[in-house]
Amino acid sequence: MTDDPLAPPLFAPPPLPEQERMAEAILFASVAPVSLAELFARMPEGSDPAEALAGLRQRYEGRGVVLAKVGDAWAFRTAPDLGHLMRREVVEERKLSRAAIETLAIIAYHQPVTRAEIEEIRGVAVSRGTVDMLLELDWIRLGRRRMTPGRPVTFVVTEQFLDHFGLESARDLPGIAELRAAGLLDGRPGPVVPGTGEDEDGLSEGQPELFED
Amino acid sequence: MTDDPLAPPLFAPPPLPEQERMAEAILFASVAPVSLAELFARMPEGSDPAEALAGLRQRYEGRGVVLAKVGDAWAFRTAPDLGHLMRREVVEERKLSRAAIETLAIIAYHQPVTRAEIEEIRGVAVSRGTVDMLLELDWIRLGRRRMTPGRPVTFVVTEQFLDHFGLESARDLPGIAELRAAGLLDGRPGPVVPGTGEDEDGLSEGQPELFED
Amino acid sequence: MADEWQEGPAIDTADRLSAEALIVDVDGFEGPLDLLLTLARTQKVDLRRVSVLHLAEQYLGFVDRVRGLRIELAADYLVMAAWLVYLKSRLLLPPDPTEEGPSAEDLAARLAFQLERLAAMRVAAARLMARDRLGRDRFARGLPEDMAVRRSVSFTATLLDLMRAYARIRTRDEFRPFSMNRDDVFTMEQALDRLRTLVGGTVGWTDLAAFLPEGWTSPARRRSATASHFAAVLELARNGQIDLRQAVTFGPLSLRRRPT
Repeated sequence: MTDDPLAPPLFAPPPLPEQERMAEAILFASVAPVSLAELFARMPEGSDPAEALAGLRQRYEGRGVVLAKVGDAWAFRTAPDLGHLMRREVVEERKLSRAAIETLAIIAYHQPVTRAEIEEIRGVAVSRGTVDMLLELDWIRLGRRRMTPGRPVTFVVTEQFLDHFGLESARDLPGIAELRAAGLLDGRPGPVVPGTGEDEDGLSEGQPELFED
Repeated sequence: MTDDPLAPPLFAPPPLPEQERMAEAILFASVAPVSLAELFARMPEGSDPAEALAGLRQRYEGRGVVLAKVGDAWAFRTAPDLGHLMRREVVEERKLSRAAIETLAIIAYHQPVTRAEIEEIRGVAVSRGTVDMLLELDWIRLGRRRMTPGRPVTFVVTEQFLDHFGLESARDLPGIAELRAAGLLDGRPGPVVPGTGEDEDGLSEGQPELFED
Repeated sequence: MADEWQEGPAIDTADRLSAEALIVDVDGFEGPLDLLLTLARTQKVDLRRVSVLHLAEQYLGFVDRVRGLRIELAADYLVMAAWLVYLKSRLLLPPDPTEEGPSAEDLAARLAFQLERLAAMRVAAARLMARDRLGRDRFARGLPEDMAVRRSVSFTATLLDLMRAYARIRTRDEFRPFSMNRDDVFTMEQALDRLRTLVGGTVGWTDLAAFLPEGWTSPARRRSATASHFAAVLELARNGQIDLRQAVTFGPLSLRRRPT
């Protein structure tokens, strides 16, 4: 097509700056975070989206819009310090009850966690509808069943949760390293205090698997 | 207001790079193109949105996303040469019909299950269209034939089903008691309208032979 | 404040006042652990160094005062109270070397751990909620690009839909007799249709039984047909299309086309 001797070979992947532009365009166009796999599928063959994203992230550092990592996916989001300019875009949120907020935090920090474990930590039964609401918000989902008697269902947080709270991964939860170091995320042998949850599902295995290295 | 030419104005406008960031974030988050007047109204007093836009436009020149003028207003747009990346299958999402979701639920909870068994549990006939649709969605597939007279086919859920519903395995589905305990269910039975399944298509007894393998 | 770090079980006036102030808000606690945590805070020491013995006394004192005011306490508060009485007695007695199981100090330490963990989770929850949140502090693209779209329909359902559907089916089970074969049901709409045409051809008073459809003779079918036709004639009478007459209670019902 071209007789420019400097033109790249027909089927070579586009040069990196061009790949950056492509990733930029794809991410800009999407509201939801775009996974690396999807970028890979949508960019020309031979592209290296991870590399392109690294360049892009650097380019947007300190800008009004920044590149955020959300789990395995990426999204452009406005810089948090400019939130005050966006008042008219604010979406009215359902007010979360204290129980819902605490339950969410316990799931995030202890995941995967069973209902009985949540109840042991809070010292009260998980109220009707709390889990329902967190599921509906898409902030939690069901994880693997615990391999203990009764095979209880566990809960884990979702990518939407990470996106909402601006976390790259559950490892980045505020203070999680300190809490872990203080032993506050460890399971302890059975609850000693009465009346804290039904203790129906062998709490001894309370070790979260998510943070294993 | 002050006549001291050296005194800084009471509310100094943010420096230009900061104004650029602000305009960038506002344009990004806005659901419609933003006019100069609106930018002016939303940015801190003394800002010069025209100047900020000029800088921004320059900054995005040659990028994957460009600043475009739309009538009297401004918006980010994908660079015209990258339009091919934006061709995507947009899928219109539709809720599954009640018949389909109930059939699917029965298959998930009872698999492998025959059509006659599904009908017995639902209390109404299962239409061919419902089963076909679930097959087409790749959420169910044929399991082993039942070794009973007539050797009816059975249905089981698929990998894709688990994927869609965020389950690790079908065994991770919560039991009814668990659902109720977690407050996921209303205690009262749903409205009972006998025989009003939307899909009674007069299926004869026995197993359909359309699923011959 | 120097006394922030003051240790020991001495109950000072401030503690008493704050413990009493708690009574007003007995409904404000989310269970005994929450109450214990609030009481522990009045000790004004690091939660790790809280005096569990003192805490048990605070709790039992609180429960006494609430009962003194004739306020009903939920059962789990009383269970906790009973357990704390037990713990307190074990903490006060010299350890019995022959006794099995965890020592009183272990039990106290575990209670302290639970309190510390609950407090830590609350701090974590607050920090989480204070983050820059999407839709409040950070925003997604407001104007996602119009793509060259090829439309296709995708059916979706959430896990919640699925579970609710299943629950619906299971709870319906108890009502199974209702999902009977509709072959034996004669609906009121059908009866209305029938009667509208049949009534036109009648002269004078006719027994309702004469209008019942043929072949509906089995007890179940007859009952259904009678019921629907009865409802239908009431409807027709209400609309002024027919007159109804019944000579005696439970006697046969006759009808005639209303003369126009």
